[in-house]
Amino acid sequence: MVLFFLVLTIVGPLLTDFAPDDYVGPRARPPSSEYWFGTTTFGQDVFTQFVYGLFPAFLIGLIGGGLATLIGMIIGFLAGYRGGIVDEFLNMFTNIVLVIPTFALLLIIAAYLTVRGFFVEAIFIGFTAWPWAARAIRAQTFSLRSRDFVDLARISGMSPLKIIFTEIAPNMMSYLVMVFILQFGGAILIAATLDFIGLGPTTGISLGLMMNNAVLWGALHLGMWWWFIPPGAAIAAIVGALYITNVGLDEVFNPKLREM
Amino acid sequence: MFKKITLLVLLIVFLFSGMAFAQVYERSETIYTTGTMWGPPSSWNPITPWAVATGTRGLCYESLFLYDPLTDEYTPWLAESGEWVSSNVYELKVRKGIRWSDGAMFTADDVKFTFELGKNYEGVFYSTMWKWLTDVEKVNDYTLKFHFSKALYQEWGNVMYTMMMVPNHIWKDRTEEEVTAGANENPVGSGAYLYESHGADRMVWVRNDKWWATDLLGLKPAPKRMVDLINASNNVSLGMVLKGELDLSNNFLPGVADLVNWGYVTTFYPEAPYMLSANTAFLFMNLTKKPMDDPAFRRAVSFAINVNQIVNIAYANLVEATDPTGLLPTWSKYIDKDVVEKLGFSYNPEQAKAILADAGYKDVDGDGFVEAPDGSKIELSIIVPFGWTDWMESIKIIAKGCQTVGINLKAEYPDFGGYTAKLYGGTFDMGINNFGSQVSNTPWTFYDWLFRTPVQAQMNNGNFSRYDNEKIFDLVVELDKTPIDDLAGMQEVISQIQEIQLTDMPAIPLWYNGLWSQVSNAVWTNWPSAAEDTPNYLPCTWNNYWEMGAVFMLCELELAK
Amino acid sequence: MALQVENLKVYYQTLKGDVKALDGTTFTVEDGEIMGLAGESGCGKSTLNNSLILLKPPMRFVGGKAKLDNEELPVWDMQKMNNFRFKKISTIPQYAMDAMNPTRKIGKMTSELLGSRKIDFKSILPELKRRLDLVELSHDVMNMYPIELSGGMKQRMVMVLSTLLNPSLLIADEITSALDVSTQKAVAKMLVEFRDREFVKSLIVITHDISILYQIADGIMIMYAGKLAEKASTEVIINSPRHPYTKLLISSLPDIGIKYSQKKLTGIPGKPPLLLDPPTGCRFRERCPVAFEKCLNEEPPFIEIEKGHFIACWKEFEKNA
Amino acid sequence: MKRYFARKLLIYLLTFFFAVTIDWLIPRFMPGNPVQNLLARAALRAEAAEVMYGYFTRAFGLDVPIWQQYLNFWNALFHGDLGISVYLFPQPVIKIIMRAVPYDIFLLLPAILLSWIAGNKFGAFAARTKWLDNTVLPFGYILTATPYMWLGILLAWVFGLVLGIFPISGAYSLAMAPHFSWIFIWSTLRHWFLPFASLFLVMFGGWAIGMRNMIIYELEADYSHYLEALGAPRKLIRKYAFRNAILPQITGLALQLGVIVAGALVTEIVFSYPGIGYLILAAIQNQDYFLIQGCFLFIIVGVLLANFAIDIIYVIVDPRTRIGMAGETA
Repeated sequence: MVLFFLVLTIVGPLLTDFAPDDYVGPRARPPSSEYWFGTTTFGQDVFTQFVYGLFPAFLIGLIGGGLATLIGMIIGFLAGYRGGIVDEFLNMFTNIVLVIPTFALLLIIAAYLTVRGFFVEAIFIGFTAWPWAARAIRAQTFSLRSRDFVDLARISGMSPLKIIFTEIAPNMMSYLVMVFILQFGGAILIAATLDFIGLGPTTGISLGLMMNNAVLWGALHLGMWWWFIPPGAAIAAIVGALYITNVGLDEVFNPKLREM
Repeated sequence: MFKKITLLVLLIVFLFSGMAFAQVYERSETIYTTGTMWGPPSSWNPITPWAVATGTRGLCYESLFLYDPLTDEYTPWLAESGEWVSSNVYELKVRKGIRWSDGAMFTADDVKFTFELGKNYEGVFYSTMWKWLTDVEKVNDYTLKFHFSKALYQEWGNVMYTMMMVPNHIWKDRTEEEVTAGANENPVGSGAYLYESHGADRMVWVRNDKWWATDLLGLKPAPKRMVDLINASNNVSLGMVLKGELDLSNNFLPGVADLVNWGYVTTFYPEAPYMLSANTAFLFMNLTKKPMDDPAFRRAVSFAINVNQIVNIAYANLVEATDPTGLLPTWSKYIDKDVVEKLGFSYNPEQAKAILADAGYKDVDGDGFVEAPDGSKIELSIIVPFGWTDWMESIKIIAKGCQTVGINLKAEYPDFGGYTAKLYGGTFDMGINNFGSQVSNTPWTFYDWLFRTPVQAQMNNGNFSRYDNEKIFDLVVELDKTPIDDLAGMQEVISQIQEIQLTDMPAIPLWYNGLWSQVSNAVWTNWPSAAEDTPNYLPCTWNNYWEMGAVFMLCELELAK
Repeated sequence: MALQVENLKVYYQTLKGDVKALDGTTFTVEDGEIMGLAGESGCGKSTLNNSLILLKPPMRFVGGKAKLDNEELPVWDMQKMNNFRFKKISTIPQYAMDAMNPTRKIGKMTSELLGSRKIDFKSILPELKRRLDLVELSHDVMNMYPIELSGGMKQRMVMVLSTLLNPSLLIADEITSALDVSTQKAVAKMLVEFRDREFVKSLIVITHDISILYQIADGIMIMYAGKLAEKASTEVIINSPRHPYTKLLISSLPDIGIKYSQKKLTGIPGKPPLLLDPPTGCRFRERCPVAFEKCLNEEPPFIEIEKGHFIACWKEFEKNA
Repeated sequence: MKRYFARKLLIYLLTFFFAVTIDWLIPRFMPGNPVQNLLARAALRAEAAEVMYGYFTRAFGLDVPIWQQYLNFWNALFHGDLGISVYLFPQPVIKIIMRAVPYDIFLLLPAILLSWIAGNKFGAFAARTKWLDNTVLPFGYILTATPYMWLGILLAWVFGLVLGIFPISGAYSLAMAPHFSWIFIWSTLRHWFLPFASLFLVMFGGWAIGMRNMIIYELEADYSHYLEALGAPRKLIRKYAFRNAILPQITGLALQLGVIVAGALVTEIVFSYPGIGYLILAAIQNQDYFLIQGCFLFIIVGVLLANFAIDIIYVIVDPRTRIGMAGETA
């Protein structure tokens, strides 16, 4: 599923000979062989916008999700491995960020930039979405910390950092991957929401923006379903697919979940 | 959890069910309007005109005169008559027999008081009037004399119908705070409607059956109630229009042309442009920056813009391209055809290129975009507020147009705040704006906004181009000093202004924003329209439009059979 | 005869294939007998335990039978087994420490458990209290949460619980491994005590710590790679083992008599074979000092070479022959 | 136990402090100037605009040095004064918010609680019930993966426009003023339903899945095995598993609140439902410092309180924390 969309993202632009906001055809046309997803009230090709809009989704998922996971790892590892006062502090910090309704925060931050790009958006999301990862990874590290191979490393005078990255990290790769996937999906959702309420990027096209436009231009009332259905569906599909992939991995990694 | 709540509510309902239907509006007695309020009703204080709920000015509080732009006529309203008894003394007769909604009589004292609020409190928006108004003299209960240090006839004419009279006997005890920043709940006015209630998304007025105009002028608004809704979003109003739940919608609705054709709504004109024109959208260029400081460059831009495409695509023909002077149709008599003939412009890429070339702009580094004569690169951006979708579409087209003639112009959409900051602070390159070009009794308001002086760090409203030209400023003041009935005098000054304007082109008029007005005939009919057999007013609920005739519209509405 | 197991085969289903964790085991446990079961971890000890009491996926019943008091145990049928579990056959799991629901008061849990088995809690309460005294637990534990008990206490609690209905067979799986020496002793003693008081008719004590067995077990079974290697009375196993594996095990223990350390079965070079597809012939041969060609192709049967002494080793068979 | 709460409290206080500071800080760095925006809408004669600009800058206390604005802010805060709205001039922020809050409660409380309860029940039911697991699970994942607003739009489109069963904007009919009568309640409920439904559905999916996984973990926990070994019936074991699986779900609820608020926000926007979410967007678009601060502050406090409540509940239902030997505190 994800792959399908990924491919679509890459080859999509080739499938269409329009630019996302060109006025290519008649206005408000339902899907047809010529305009696969129909056209907007301005006569822009929805399919074109759609395929172009996919890219930012992945970009943000990658950067935002990646960043979140990274921060989460650093904090999680440190807290989990060092324990004690460091843990106390980091944990408290995490909880604070966790409790603050980051989205509301995101709104304000987003509003702060007058001209926004996808990259910036991704960064913001990354910086607000990490606590989940941090908590999860911390817990994992905790359980690993006391394993004998870690003790062994410690005794053999390995530096904490080295231990973390040579002993602990590899032993929870599977877990990290899953965390990343979750963050990836999460980032896409947040981005879509931001875009939708008009606090997303002020340039370029994204799935969220498409929905935003669709609603702004009364696609609902004019019954132009082809304008607002594809973007949302795509997001749901992508993120849903990611989650399910995750379950897959999960079942592989801890047999307990596996159905016999 | 939720069940409990309902049960509780239901219980209370039972207790109160006595007053059940009292609060339900009879559709046939109610007019639903929208398009004015951008937020929940929050103020009924006519002294803070920008914040007031729809109808506060015009339906609740009233002005001395009404002015109808379509006929260019003043109608005595709270005033009975007014005339310049000398070059700088204006005598005003107050109409007898007018009562405030609390029963008190309306007299010269109220007028004097209202004017002097501006004298006493800086925070009153018309306080600056006292720079040229020296004294308001009460001759008797129904006569006043206004003495001027400098008689600005045009501006005075404007004041006559934009300034709302407030009751002296209620306001005189109020603090400056209350006057300049009070919400003035439960307003006591003289107008056709009384405050009934308001909610997060609406303002509800109920007809004042003791309205003075009913006895004195035989006017009676048809709808018993007026429910004005906030602009939740175009999309919501659109939905309501389609369902016939909205009688008059004064916001920009996408695809109105279709709605008209499908017979959901009617507009002032049955076909394009459908709407009357309300104001002029200008392309302001920041003259403090290169290369916008070069008249030739600006002129080139004016030829590079395909306004018709904007009209067709961004607006689906809901608007009209402007006259090169930018003057609204209602002011067409002030347009100097010869000047336009000589200096006018129209979409013509070739000519734009030519002008650029002649002025020494050529593409040196071969990136397809021209460099300035001094060889420096040109990279410009044009801004409109994010979310102002029609404008966003427009500047995309403008940017394209400029690029095709070799000007590297990008469209950008900052938030409203960023937009105003850039525009007012003079950090923008190009931008669209129309805040001050509203239809009024005189082109003076238009030019005063366009060529606002002096140019300073913050241009809070007007002359965003920062166009610094004493000559034109003087002409604007001269225009202001010309009596409103001296048409020739006005034309004379105005054509001089136009000559300079079109030569220097500090801002480029693009299109007339429509007086967005979609009406449904489902419940109410006899709406104003271009048709012969219908009334001919501005069908609009916006602030200041009631005084421009919209109040008559309410009186002439008829129930659909 | 309490328990008879005949050629019991139980495999683990994995993505790679069947793991032959219990590959044809045959033995008996007499009434009143405490049978020890020893072997390296992963040799199938716990599998044996599970297959007798809780055989469920990924475990798969392949063949053989098990009789308890001459009544066949339907080990392959989760439901039918319920009639036996707790009442006739019971267990003290490896994880006795967290065997109790952390969010239920012990007493409540017990009563709910009994209730679910259609047994009247009230009537059994006095007996329960008596047994608590026996294991030196105050009666208050009944309205405490497991988390409030120490490891040892929990262990004892579970012992009481598991044996509450006087099962014919109790399987104690690695119950001592998590405890310190002194507690180990105590627990071990209690097991014996339970047997003596006939709370349980007979016991199988699974451990990798032979020293414990020496204290309490009547007989010992040595298991290797899913098969029994040797079975005899404790004396014999300790003093005159015959299977080379057993020998190595025992020799890796300190001399009897001195204080037993928790010496684990580690002294032997090499690793047991993977049970995914075990080698033909004797499964011990790679590590066996005395292995010879016969061990390579033919699997040694588990034969009684003396009264009550079973082994599976060609070498020894030859000696006898 | 004491320590547990002391720690919680500390966290909450810190959070509050940080949040408030950020809250105060960020609008100050926003582009544009609220007074300017206020007047931009006024379309005043330019000359007047000049004067008014100075006047209102003073009136909103934006002329004093930044640090002083900060102190004033805290000071005012403790007097329950959140300043005056620019966008809804001249209404006090607190008043505006108070008008919006009931709608949020009315919308969120049922949505959260019902979806949580239903989701958990269902998830527990689906767990280890093969056919359900295979059909419902993917569906649930799709649901959680659905952007709130999209579901909202869909519902609005299908039920509001295509079927025309439910109104899709506002909180109650435009044909009536708030009052107690059957028709009014009815209209309120009908306006309430779609926003509620879209929130409910998305959350439901999440809870169901969470519960399903939790249960499966619990069913594999040692105590479950022990009970099985003692022949306890499936019913009892599941009962225990459910009870234990609920606990993490409760914490989950606390952690989710932030996200839920976000969801409510966009949902309110889709249905132009006059709650805080709707307000905060308007406030941002109108650069209304004071209103933004107010709304944000309110959300913070709301979420904090909710968290605290949940903590208390948690302690009540989970003996482990109650006995104060809680390893980690959520």
